[in-house]
Amino acid sequence: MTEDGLMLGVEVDSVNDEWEGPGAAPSVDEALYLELDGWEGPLDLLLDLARRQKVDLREISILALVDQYIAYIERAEALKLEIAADYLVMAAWLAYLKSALLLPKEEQEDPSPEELALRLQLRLQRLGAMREAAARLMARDRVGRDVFLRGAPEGLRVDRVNAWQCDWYQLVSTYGQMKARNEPVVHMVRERPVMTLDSALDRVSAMLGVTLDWMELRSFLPQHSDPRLRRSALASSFVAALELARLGRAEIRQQESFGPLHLRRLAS
Amino acid sequence: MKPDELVRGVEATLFAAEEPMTAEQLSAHLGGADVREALVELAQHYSERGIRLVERGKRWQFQTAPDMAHLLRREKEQVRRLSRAATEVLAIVAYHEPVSRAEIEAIRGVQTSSGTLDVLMEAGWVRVAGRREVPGRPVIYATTPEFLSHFGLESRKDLPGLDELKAAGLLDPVDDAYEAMTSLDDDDSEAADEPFEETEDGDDAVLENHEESA
Amino acid sequence: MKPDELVRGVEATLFAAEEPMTAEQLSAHLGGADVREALVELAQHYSERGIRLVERGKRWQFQTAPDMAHLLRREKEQVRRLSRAATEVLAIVAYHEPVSRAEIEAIRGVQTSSGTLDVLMEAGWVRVAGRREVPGRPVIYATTPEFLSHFGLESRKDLPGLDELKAAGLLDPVDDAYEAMTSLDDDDSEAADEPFEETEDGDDAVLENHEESA
Repeated sequence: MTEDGLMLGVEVDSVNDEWEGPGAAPSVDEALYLELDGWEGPLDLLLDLARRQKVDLREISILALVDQYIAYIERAEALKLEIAADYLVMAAWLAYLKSALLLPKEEQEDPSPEELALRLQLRLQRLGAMREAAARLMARDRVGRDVFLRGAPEGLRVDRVNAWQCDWYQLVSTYGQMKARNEPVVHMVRERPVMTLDSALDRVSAMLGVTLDWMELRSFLPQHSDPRLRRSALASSFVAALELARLGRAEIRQQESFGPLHLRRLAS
Repeated sequence: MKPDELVRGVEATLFAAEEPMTAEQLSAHLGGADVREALVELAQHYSERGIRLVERGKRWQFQTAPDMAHLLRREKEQVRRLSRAATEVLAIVAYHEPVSRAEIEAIRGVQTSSGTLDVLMEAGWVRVAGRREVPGRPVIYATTPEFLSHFGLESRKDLPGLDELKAAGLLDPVDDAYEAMTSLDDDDSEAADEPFEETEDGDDAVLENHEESA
Repeated sequence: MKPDELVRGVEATLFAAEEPMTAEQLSAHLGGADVREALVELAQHYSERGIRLVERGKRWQFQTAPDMAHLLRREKEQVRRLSRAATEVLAIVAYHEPVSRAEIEAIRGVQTSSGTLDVLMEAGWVRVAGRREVPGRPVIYATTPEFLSHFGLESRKDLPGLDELKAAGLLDPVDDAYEAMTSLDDDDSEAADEPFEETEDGDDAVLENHEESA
């Protein structure tokens, strides 16, 4: 443990330099502000009262502190000040602590009142330490109050510049593809043997007139002809069959997918 | 005596920069040069001038000399006044970081309104530093480089009185301190492993009832 | 040698000032002191440093030294590959120069966004070569010497002719291999009202990731 004046190094008044709270009184006891709003809770009030004992927090008299606190609360009550529950609970607890401290040793409970008192003292020390640390922190040379940064810095800028890349092959191949893409395209269609839809219609209707039985579409095609003509005839005959079915002159059936198509005249 | 080009470059760059810069950022900006010597030389050069070159949390910046405050302060008071609660919370975060809200409240003995931490985070001095890996995974808070910069601290080690507080055990929780004080003559130290929590049995619950189950 | 207090005060004040200050303003700020000598001394002190104290129209200010300007605005080069559309336009300009935009579009069969020509001019490969003396006086474009040197050409005559392109299989309608290789999928459908379309998505797909410092 150090024995330096850390605990008392900064007076309450200078602590209060940073905030406007009425936490500290201008003079000792009597002038205590009876404004509980000024304290950050009962522990803070206790710390303030402890400070008034003018001794190191490690040596405060807890009994005296309890008396001071309770007296303070009673006085506030007498003045009909509104007192937050926190403060009253603390007063009750301190009263209990005081009576326990005064009891004969053998009737002590666990935890002992000595332990409770010591813990309270330790808490006050810690809060006191932080309060002083806060004051010392606030008293440092602060930017914008004691030291100043450059008022109008130019700023650092990084500009991005594009370095475009393309190579010879890309250039000429792109040109080639574009030329090819945009050349006028001529489609040459060679002459082929075809069966027109009209002739397929004539042919299929004529053949349907021969019988009432189902006939496979293929049997309508010209036999022994050029395979290219047969392909054309198949397509035309299929369309002709659809047309006849649409006109109600024939019906079409197919037993299975991709199976042979059958055609039959509809009796009219 | 003309300073060398690297020194001039570091000087100009930091002078123009809108934010403090780390040595690494400076080096990257200056084509990878090793800037440490230049920084030392510059800091030395400016040590007695009206401007200082200072290091704050590994970041370097120019600022006016502290003894010039009286000339500059009268025009602009740019510093926001912190409430007493915010001031205390800031100190607790700085000296105990990383620290949870419950720990802050254990020290202050009072609930901390969320606005208080918000103010500190808005000022850029406190940040959320993750969660503590304990039941409930409470959020923990720590200070920022801007905090160091604002309060003129090179690092957290420069916090006023930090060493003394540490040596006096005043940064340790009450339980640890109590344990340390009584361990010599007290065998049954059941409280040791129950930080802040051994108070459920009523007696000094009054001291703890301000804690928030954050 | 520590500068005197007035010099330090002027130094700090000008440093922290948000705007340049006249000698009178400085003097008023510093309790009526005569600051002229201090200004001269400071200007002298900073004359060879990375920072200068300069007077501009009777107002004094610090600024970075002129030869340090490159540090304040650095250029970062980003290597990007030309989009398919831009490559087509470049090829047309190269094969047909001087050529107007309408002619480019007639050859490509699609509208050409102005962004495409801008990219080629930014790359330094295409320039405006005047106007064609026809109704409407359209701007005409041509390649630059940088174009020749980037593509390793002595002159435009080194570009392969159509016969050679055909022999090399480069006049085949669609080169799927090329498409796959470059993964350029801009499908000649640039809308005239979306000038940056091709640089916004087509390019980024093939944007090479490395950056170089200028």
